[in-house]
Amino acid sequence: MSDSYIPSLAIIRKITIENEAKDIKTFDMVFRHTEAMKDFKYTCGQFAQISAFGAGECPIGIASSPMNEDCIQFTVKKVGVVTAALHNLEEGTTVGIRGPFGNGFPLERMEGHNIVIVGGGFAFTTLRSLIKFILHKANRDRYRDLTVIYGARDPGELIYKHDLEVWGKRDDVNLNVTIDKAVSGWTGLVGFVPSVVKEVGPSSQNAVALVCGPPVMIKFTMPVIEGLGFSPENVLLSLEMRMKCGIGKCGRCNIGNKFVCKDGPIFTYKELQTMPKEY
Amino acid sequence: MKRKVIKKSKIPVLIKDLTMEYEVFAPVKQRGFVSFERVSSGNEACLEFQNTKKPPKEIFLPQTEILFSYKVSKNGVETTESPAVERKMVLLGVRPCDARSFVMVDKFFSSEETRDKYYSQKKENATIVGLACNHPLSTCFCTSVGGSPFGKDGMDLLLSDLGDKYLIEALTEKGENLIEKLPLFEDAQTEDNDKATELSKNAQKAVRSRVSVEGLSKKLDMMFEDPVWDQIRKKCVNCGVCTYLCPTCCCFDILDEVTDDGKRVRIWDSCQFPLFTAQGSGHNPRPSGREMMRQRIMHKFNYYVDNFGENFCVGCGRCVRECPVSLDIREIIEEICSAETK
Amino acid sequence: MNSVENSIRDVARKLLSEKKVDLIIGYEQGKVPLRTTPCFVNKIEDVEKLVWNACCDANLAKYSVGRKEKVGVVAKGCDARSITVCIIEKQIAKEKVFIIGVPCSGIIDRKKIDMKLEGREILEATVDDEKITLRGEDFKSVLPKKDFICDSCSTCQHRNPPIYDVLLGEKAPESTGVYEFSQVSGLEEKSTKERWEHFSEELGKCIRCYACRNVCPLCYCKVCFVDQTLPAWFGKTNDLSDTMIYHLVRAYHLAGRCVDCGACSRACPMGIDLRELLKKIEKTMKERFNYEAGVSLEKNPPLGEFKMEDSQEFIK
Amino acid sequence: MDIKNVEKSWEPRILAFLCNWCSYAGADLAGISRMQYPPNIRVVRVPCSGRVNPYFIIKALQRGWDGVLVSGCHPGDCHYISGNLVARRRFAVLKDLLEYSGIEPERLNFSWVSAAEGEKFASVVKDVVEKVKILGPAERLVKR
Repeated sequence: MSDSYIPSLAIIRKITIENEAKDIKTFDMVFRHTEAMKDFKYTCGQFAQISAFGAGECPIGIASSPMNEDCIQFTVKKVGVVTAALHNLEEGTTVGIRGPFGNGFPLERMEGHNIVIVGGGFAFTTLRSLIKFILHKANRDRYRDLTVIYGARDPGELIYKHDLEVWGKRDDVNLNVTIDKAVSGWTGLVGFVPSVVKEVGPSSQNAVALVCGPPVMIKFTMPVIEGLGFSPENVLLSLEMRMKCGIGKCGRCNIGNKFVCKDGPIFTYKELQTMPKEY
Repeated sequence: MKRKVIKKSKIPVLIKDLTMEYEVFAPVKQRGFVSFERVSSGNEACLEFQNTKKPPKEIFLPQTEILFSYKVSKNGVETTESPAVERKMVLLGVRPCDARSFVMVDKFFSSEETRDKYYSQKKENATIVGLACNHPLSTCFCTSVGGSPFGKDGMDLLLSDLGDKYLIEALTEKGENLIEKLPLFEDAQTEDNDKATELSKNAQKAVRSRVSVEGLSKKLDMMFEDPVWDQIRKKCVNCGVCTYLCPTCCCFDILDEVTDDGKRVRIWDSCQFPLFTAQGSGHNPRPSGREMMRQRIMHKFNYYVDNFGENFCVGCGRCVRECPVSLDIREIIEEICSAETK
Repeated sequence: MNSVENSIRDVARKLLSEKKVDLIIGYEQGKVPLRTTPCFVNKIEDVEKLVWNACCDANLAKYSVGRKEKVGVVAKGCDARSITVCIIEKQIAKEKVFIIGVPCSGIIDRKKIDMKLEGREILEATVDDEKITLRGEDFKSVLPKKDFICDSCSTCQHRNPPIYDVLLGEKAPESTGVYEFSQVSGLEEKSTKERWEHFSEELGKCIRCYACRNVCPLCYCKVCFVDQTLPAWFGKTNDLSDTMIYHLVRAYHLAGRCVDCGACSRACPMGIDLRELLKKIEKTMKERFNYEAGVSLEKNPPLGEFKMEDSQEFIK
Repeated sequence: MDIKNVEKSWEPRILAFLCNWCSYAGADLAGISRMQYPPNIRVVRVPCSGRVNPYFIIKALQRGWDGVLVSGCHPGDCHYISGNLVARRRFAVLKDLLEYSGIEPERLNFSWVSAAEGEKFASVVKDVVEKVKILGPAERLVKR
C-alpha cells in the first residue's frame, strides 16, 4: 500500500452540513471493497489523503473513532481546490482514500491518565475522534477524568452539535463549550478558549493535555496550559501543513528534519520547543 | 572485481550490442549542450563531455510521471495503475558526482520503511556505468562534500578514459554480468591500471574549488533565525534552476490532469516556489525568499545530515554554473561559515 | 578599471553619503569568469565592490520593484526602460528610484561563447571594447566582441537609457542600419506548419523552472496565471501543450511592456531563445499601435486604451 | 493532418463566444428567420466581447475545439460603450501571436454582428465551418 499512490475507492454514504456558513461538511465514507476497510487500520489523530477525482488530493484528519467499523468520517472545510470539489459532491459519489498517515495520538501512553482536550473552531475533528474513542464503553475504563473545552466563534460555527449534546448528558465527561462573543439565545459559556481553560482550570496531576486549534488560539492557550502545571511532554499538539504524498517523500511538510506527515502530525510541546518555528 | 579495457572506437559497437537487451541512455550532444537521451545506435552518444546540463535523475524521476489514470462514469470511478517498469536500462557515462547522487536519493526513495515504487522499480532495473572525470571543471567541488572525480559510489561499472581506450572496472555483480556477456573487452594490463591510478591522482588535485562543510551541519543547528538568510536571499529570484538541475533535489507535487480521462501525475516541484508550502487557508509557513532559501540550504546541509548522516550535495556545480543571477552555493556556504552565531 | 566604473562608484558614494538613496543596486564580479552578480550596497565602504563591464547581464529593475526604501539603480538602456515601464504601471514609485544610467555597447552572450568553445572551460577572461580574451587549461582564444554579444544587444535601438537621473560616460553610438525584427520576419516567412514545428521543438525543451519569468522585472504578478488554482487555467506539467501555452501567454502578458532586455533568453538553462516570441509581440505593438515600451513616461500602454480607427482587418 | 485521412463522419466543433447584446441576438434572428447554417457551433453567451478573456480562446484550443469564433457589436455600438474596442486590440495581438506560433489562422475567427444581421451571422458561421473543415481536426496545442 505504502509504495503506491493509488487510493482505495470509497463511496460517500452521507453528507452532514456542520455549520451555519455551510462551509464545513462531514462525509461518511465506506470503502467500495470491504477488504479495504479491514486494511485501513487507523488510530485517533491520523489523517488520510482524500481524492476528489478531477481536482486532486488533499490531507484530511479522520474524524470518526476507530471503534466505529461502520464507516470512516472526514470533516472538511471548504478552503481550496480539492476541498471545494469535495463540497460539490453528492451522496453516492465515488472518492478515493489513501492512508492512514501520520503517527496519531499516543493512546497507550495516555492510558490511566486524566485527559484534557482543548479544541478551537474547525480543528476539532481529530479531537472528536479521540473523545469518541475514549467514551466508547470498551475504552472508558482505561482513561480517567475527561475534560473537554471546545470553542467556536459563534453557536452556528460549533461543529458536531449532536455529539456535543450527547456528551453534555453524560456524567463521565466534563464538557465546556464556549463561544467568542455573547449572542441572544446562547446560555453556555462565553469567552475565548484560553480564558475558559483558565476558568475551568483542569488539574495537571497525572494528566495529558491535547490542544488543537488555530495558531492564535494555540499561542494564547499554551501559556495557560503551562500555568496549570502541565509539563511540555504531557501536552500534545496537532500540526497542519501542505502535504502531498503522506509518506515523507514529496518534501514540503518538513519542520526541521521532521516530516509532519510521517513523524507527526501529533507532536508533544516538548518536541515542538526543539523544532524550528516554521509552521 | 574484474578490470577490462575497451578501445574507444568500439564504444558505438558496445552501445549497439547493449541496445539489444537494454534501453540505453547516454550523453548526447545537441543544441549546444549535452544531455542524457535514449540512444538507439552507438553513433549518437558522446562520451567526450564535461557534464550533462540536466542530471540523469529524470530517468528515474521524470519531470512528469503518470501515477495512475482513472475514468469517472455514472457507475463510479475506475482506476488503472501505470504499468510496472520491467525494461532493463543501462546508463552509460554517468559522472561520479551524479552516480553518487543516486545513492543519496535511494536512501530517501528506496528505504525499507517507505519505498517509492515508481522510482525504485526503474532504479533497480538500471545498470549504472560511470565515467571518471579526468578534467573536473573549475566549478566542481565534489571533493569537498565527500566525493571524488574517480569516485565509485552508486555505480555498477566505472569507465576511466585512458586516451585511446577506456579501463572498465566492475564494481558490482550486476556490472560484472554485463561485461561478461559482451565479447568486446580485453583484459586490462598493469600499465592500464597504473595509468588510471595516476589519472585519478591528478584529477583529485585538479578539483581546485574547495568548500568547507566541516561542522556546517552543527553550525546550521544554531542558525535557523540568523540574519544571514536575509543577506543570502537578496539576489535570488526564486526560480527553479538550482533545484531542477540538482541531481539530489527530488521534491515533487502530485496533481490531477483531466483531458478525456483523468490522470494523477507527479511533477517536479521546488522549495524555491512560494506555492510549494502555501496552504489552502492562505497561510504559508515559508512565505518569502528568506525561508525558501533557508529550506534549500538546511535540507542539503542539515536536515538530510540529521536523517541520513551525510550532506545532500554531491558538488556537481550545476547550480553554480546555471544560476541566472550567479548566486554561488559555495559563497553561500562560506557566508554561513563566517557568520558569527550568538 | 574603466571610467564608467569609476563614475558609478563616485555617484554611488555621493548618493549614499548625501542620503539621497538608502541602497545602491549594481553589479559585482562573480566567482566564475565572464560573470557578474547583482550587488546591494548600503555602506559607503562597500562601494568599491561595484563594477561595470560587458558581463553585467542582469536586469536590475527586477530588484527595484516593490521596495520601500529609496534605491539608486545602475541601469543600461534596457534596464532603464524596464524601470520606466514599472513606473508607468505604478510598481516603482518615481521618487523612490534614482536611475544611474550607463550607456551600453552590448552584453556578452555566454551561450554563444560556450558554443564556440565546444565544451572547453574558460578559466580566465578579459574583455575590452573590441575583443574577448579567453584562457583555458590548454587554450587561449581571442574573439571579436561584436560577434559574441546577445542578440537583443545587436539589434538594440536604445543603448543609452532614454530616461535617467544621471548618465555616466559618453553616449554609446546607437546601432544604425539594423532591422531589429529580422529574426521575426524570417520566421514569419515560413509556413504555419514550419513555425509550429520550430516552436514545438524550441519550447519542448522547457523544464518549467520559471527562470525566464522570475528574472523578468515586468513579471511582478503576485500569483502568476500558471500558478493560479481557482480556477487552474493551464497545467503545470512539462506537457508540450501546457508548456507552449505558458510561454505564449507570458509573451502575451508582456505586450506593450517588454523592452527586449533579453534577460529571459539569457536565464534559460535549456537555451530556449524566448525572444523569438517576445520580439514578435514587440513588432505587433510597433506596427499596429506605433508603440515602443519604456521610452516615455507620458504615453499610455496600448492595451490600456483604444482608438476608434484601430485596424480590424482580421475581423469579419 | 491530411484531410484524406480524416474520417468521413468528422465534423468540426466550433466554440462561439457571442455578446449578449448584438451577436447573440443576431444568432437568434437567424434562427427565427429560419436561415440555414451549419450546426457545428456551440454558443457561450457573454455580456460583451470584452468579457472574452484570451485564456478562454487558448483554453478552447487546448481542449481540442477545432475553431473559435468571437463575435460582438460593431465598433461604436457596444452596450458598454467601448468594451469591443478594448477587446479588438487584445484580439489583434493574440491573433498575431498565435498565428506566429503556428496555429492555423482559420481557427481563430472574429466578427462584428449586430442584432439585425441574422444573415451575416449565418454567413459567418458557414464561412468559419467551411474553412475549418478544409483544415481538418485541430492538432496543435491540443492536450492529449
